[in-house]
Amino acid sequence: MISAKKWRFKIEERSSVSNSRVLLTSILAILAALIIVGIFFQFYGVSAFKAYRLIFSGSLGSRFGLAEIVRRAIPLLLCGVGLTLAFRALFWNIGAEGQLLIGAVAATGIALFSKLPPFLLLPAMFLGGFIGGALWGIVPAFLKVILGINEVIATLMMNYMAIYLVEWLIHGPWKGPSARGFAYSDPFPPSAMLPTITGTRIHWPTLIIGLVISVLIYILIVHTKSGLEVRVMGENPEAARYAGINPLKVTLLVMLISGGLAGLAGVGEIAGIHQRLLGPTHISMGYGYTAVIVAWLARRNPLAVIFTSLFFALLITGGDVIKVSLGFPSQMINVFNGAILFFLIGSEFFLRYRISFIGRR
Amino acid sequence: MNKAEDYAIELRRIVKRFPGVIANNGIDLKIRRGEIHCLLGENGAGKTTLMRILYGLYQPDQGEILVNNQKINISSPRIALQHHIGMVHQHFKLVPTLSVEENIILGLDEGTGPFTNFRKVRKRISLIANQYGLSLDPRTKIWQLAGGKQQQVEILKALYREVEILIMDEPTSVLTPQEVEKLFTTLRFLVKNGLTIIFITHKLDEVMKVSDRVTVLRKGKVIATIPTQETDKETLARLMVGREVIFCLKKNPVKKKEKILEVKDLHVLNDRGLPAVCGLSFELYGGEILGIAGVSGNGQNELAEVLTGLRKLIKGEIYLDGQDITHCSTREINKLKVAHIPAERIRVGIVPTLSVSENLILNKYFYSPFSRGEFLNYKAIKENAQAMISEYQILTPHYQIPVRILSGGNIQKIILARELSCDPRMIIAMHPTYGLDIGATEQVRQTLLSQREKGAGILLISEDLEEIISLADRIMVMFGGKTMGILEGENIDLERIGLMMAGTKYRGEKM
Amino acid sequence: MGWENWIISTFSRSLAYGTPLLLGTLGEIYSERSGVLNLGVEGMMIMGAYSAFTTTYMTKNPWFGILVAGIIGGIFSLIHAFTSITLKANQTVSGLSLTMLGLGLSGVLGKGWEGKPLPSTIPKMIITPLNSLPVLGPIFFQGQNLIVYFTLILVPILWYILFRTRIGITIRAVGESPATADSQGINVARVRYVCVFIGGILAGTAGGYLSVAYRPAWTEGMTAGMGWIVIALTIFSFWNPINGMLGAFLFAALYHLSFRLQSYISPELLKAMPYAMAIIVLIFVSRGNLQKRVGAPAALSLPYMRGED
Amino acid sequence: MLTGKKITVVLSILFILSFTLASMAAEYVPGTPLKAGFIYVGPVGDLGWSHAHDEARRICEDTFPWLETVYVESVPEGNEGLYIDKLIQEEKCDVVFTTSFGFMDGTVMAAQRHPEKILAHCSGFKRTPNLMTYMADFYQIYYLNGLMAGALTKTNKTAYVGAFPIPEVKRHMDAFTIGVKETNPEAEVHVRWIYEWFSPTAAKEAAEALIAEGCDVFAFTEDSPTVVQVAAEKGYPSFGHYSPMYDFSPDYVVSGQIAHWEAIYLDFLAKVYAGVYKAHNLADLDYWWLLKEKAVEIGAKPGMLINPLFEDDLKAKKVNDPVLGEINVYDLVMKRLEQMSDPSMVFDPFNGPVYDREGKLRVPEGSRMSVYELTTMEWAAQGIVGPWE
Repeated sequence: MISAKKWRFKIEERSSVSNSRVLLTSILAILAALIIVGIFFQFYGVSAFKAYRLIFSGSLGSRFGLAEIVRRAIPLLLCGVGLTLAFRALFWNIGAEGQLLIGAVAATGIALFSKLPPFLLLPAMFLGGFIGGALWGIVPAFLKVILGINEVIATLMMNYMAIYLVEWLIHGPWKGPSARGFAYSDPFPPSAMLPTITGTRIHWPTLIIGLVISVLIYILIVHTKSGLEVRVMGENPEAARYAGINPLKVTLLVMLISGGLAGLAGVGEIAGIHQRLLGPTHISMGYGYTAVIVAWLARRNPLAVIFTSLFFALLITGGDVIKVSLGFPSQMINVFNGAILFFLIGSEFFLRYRISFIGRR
Repeated sequence: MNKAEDYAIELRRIVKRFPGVIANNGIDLKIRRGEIHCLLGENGAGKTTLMRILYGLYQPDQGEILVNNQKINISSPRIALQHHIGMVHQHFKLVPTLSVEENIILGLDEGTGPFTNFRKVRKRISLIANQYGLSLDPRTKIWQLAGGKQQQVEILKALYREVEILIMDEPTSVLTPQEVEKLFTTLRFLVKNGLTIIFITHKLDEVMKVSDRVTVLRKGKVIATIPTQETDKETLARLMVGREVIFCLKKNPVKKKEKILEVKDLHVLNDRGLPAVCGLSFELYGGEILGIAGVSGNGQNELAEVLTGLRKLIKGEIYLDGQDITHCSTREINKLKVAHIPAERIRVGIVPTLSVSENLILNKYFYSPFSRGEFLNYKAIKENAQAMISEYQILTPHYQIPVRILSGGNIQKIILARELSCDPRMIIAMHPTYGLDIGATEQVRQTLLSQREKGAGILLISEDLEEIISLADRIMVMFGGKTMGILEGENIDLERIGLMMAGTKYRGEKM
Repeated sequence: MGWENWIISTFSRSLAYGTPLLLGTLGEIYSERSGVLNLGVEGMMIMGAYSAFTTTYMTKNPWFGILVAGIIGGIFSLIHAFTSITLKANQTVSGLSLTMLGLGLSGVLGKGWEGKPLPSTIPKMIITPLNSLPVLGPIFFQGQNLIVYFTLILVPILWYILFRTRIGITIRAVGESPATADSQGINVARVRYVCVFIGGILAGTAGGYLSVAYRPAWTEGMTAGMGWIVIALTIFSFWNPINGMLGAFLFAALYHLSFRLQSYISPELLKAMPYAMAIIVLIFVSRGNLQKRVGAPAALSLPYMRGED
Repeated sequence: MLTGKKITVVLSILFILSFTLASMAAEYVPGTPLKAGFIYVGPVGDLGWSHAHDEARRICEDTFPWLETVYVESVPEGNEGLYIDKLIQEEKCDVVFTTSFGFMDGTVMAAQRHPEKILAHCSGFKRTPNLMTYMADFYQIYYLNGLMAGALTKTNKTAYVGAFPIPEVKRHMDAFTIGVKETNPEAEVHVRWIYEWFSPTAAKEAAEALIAEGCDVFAFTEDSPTVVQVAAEKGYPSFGHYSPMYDFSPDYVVSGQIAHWEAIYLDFLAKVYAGVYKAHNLADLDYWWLLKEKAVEIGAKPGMLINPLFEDDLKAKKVNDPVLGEINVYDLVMKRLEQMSDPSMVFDPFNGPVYDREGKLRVPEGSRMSVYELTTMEWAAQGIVGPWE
């Protein structure tokens, strides 16, 4: 119990929070953010009404917009689902971006240099991408559990190491002869390309993997022994120790999956969209960071990630729409994300605490 | 003004409620200037809460505080310090990475703006230190100091702030006997120099040794305030415990059975890498309760942790039912039906946000029927929860409610239910009734006794001597990581235990 | 062209490029010393760069631009302070949002300012007769600007404040053990607000340096990840301004050398170095008493709530 | 059993069926109002590549009353397909220009998706019946800049800060070096790469590194005026890149390269409007436009071919040309400019014989490089010092 007397109101921790309150608060927070950004639109000389109408009609109202939302939601979904698991175990994985890139690198390596028969190529790429992302993810897991190193810093630093690894590969050893000197790898053979729904860039196998995995992760968290261990560790690490739960095992498992799923997202992007290795900012466009918000907004629920990843994909796509239709700068999407995030973390306070005004004692 | 009425502090009808508990229930207390006044009471009697109110850390729900006969409102420690009230907490309020001098001047305004004349500070520290026979290098970092030295820093800190009324919260709990002696000498120095000391303790010896007057608290109420010279330990013990119930516990004679636990020459280090248990050996039999008494910090925690696999030992052997478990993990020991009732039940015993039913299987979710293969069986988990809730009379609206909203007693019942429902061979119970109300305490004790009836070996670690005496069949006293001897049957008496807790070996046994 | 050329060019470039890194690092050290991890450095820096450029463009006074950059950086940091101190939100998420918001806002507001030449910039100074000193002259007294000197002077001052004054003791106590500080009557929230604010001012100033002194122009995203190097450097410095200076200038020197030695060393390797070094340093100090002596502030990124023990 | 292909087909049909928009896109009718879309890889404000294209777009819109344009900036590679679709389907564009090499594959695929629309890809080499390629190249200008740089260097070290070691930049470096060598056989061209198209910080430090090496004249390929500013701080002359950079340091910008993409855009759009180019006759259309087509211009800013401040220095330096005899550099530049601007292009920097820095003969006497050879150039000309990959 806390009382902040100066403010003349009382802040008490809530004992429990209902789901509907969470939903309501989140929606209110997003609305508040949209209003603030709307004022910003107005200030920028564009009617907020018009901008929002365009964002929603342009993305939801057309085949292309919808397809784009879905295809952007794929990496957000995969990364976000993995992050919910990591966050459940109180492991602040900010490294999905790097894990995604390493997944892409592994998939590229297999696509270009393995001599696998065509029908094995894509499965091998997914497997390799998962392993690559997982390896990149378990390094900070080891560092945290064994050496007590802050995982936020470690994963963040490893993102940059992944970025420069990709840069080095496309400028150096993997620079493709067919790229005419440009910094790209060679294009993948057709058997290493993911099929897409005609007329869109939705690489549906990755989408299906993402949807299935979000259900699987939900089951893992709620219905399995490992899931219980993850929750116990995340909610009370000391109790986990007393219950004989091995923190290394749980953290490694969590980061193996979280990193691996981000790696799968990388495979999807590289095999479904680009079909060759290219500059890191073109591969990912910050999906790994946006996925942090996606998982956060989903309140660490992997099923909710399906919706939150679609929501953010909608925002990104909507950002594209106003980029074309209103000539807005591309950085608008960051203003959106930042504002929404701030309102969400602000709203968290009102979920955790009950604030009641009191008079003078 | 009559000297007897020269009160430094006067507390009137102080009431403080915490969710589900009344910690202070209309307390009146008068502290004379220049005395050492002991606040005596068991854990949970409300001593610390009362002093935290006086030091401004808590606000009382009712009541008033007078300092030097003036009614004041102590809204924060800063205000308390302004009125020359200081407090040395049981857990030191020191910043480990800062040096002694930095800790001493932390938060202090000496009118020098942002700058500090360290030479002057050092000079003043050494002046004060010399005056009270303390010796400290002001530039040492706190983390390099032992517990007794850290306490000296705390006292210095208070003196540096020109405190006139010093509250000491269980100051001896972290000290060695030599350090305790030193502390008492220091306290006498302080009083001689005009300070007033309020000394919180639950140890009778200390009261007799150091105090001028003593106030006994029990369950948030003042039982009596007596000049120390006019009383004795037995009286105080009776006042403090005041427990009729306790001595009526029905206890069947021990049916000593097979040896369950054997500990040979155990050596364990504490968190700071210092020896905490040094060459401890003992045995525990089925159907008995072995009480482990001792001032806290004498290796009891480490012993419990080693026995449950939470801490690695450096030397020794541990056998459970003849099986070597010396290097087993927590999980492996758990599977050998060892129950563990941890001391800090909310911090380590439960997962507050998980449901009652999930908390009830934290030590057995990996068994059938609670899980099949990798999957949890929620039907079995629910049935288990319902059975436990009714068997242990856990008051909860629903088995899916997060545990955090339950009261302390019900949380302890959940832990008991979880730990004891597997027919344990051995139970390690640490302070199992600490902070519980009378009803819950009763239930916990009855439960332990019934486990004893069933033939489990119980290791009861408690600082509550009355509890140990009333429950245990044999009592081992730990001091400095070693055993001072084991008392049994007739030999058990409070005074003897007290002596052993202070480091005197029991002569009745060859040691 | 002998060894002097290498020393002079390396050191003088290291001063010029290391200054914004150092300013940011000094700020982040203060913020983290008080227990607040601010991952929004990149966002505060870019807001500083943007506001310094536009202010200078309109007022033709680069010093005013730098001042505004510091203020804007400070104001921006208060968003993070509010969410992480008052609302006790997760500092990681809040810091990331600050970076996103900064990049976004500056990118959107900065449209139309890109590609404009600045009418006046922070002048480079030649200090006679000191500039004729051998080696040292060309490094320190020729072609550097006032902000570089200001930053160099700031290092010992900030070190002194942190380790030798009451303010510093208070800050470190708040970052190590806020409960203790609180029990000594220190307003934990206020100390943290001030430290985060200092971090914001310095990060903003660093951004301003970039856009009106280092390379007088504004472009979207011009901080180009410098804020993240600052985060790495803060660890690398063991939260000590003096080490922060060494680290900032070391990395700046390496960055410059990466161009001079381009024929021999892969630039990606050198670019990845600050991040790899930060992790190595963390591994190095993670053991034993070293953690207490030079490790991260114990309460870093933990919101403080007054409670019961 | 469902195979992957079948699932693809089924999902695709379902997806398409779920929308009833059957906007059968019609081919452009010549003479009717025309809408053109532009897709840029970077922000338009960066003073470089994307900025130059956007300037050209504006000129087109001002020139043709029947033309409407729309653009998208900062499009990450791999997303061009989406934007092409958007521009065609929603903005109803008849012509779409994509302006980055990395957009090549996406543009080719989009061309196949929209066979009735006209697409144009800048700097690539893949064409289809409705996709043409175009490029306005600077190598001749760099050669002219090189002539002046050779004359102006006092240390015999000129500098070139390159973006990426790709054929386009290497070609420009080689041309620049050939120019430098022509007026100053002793001089070298020191090279540094920054591996970014746009990175003021990297450009600055690269330039500083070159200054430390003793270079005193600067050319570069990077989308900001950084190198110009750095050189000016030290009092060294430099050559602007892509946009007029005279204003950034009027005392030190000698000359530079200025792009006139509008030359290509105006020509192409006019011919589309006139019905010359349609969505089925572009397979062989490649605009490879140089000085003579006026797609590029030499100058410190438009109209200022050579900064007057440097005229005297250039006129003071004389060289002996086997054909032209003794001639001062100023006149030489003018002469070469005239030769290259001639419709028959009587002179080209890469006229044989050209040797690379290993001494290997790359262009034999009497021959000239083909467009293919130019666009795949990987060798370093004699006189280049520094890393090449």
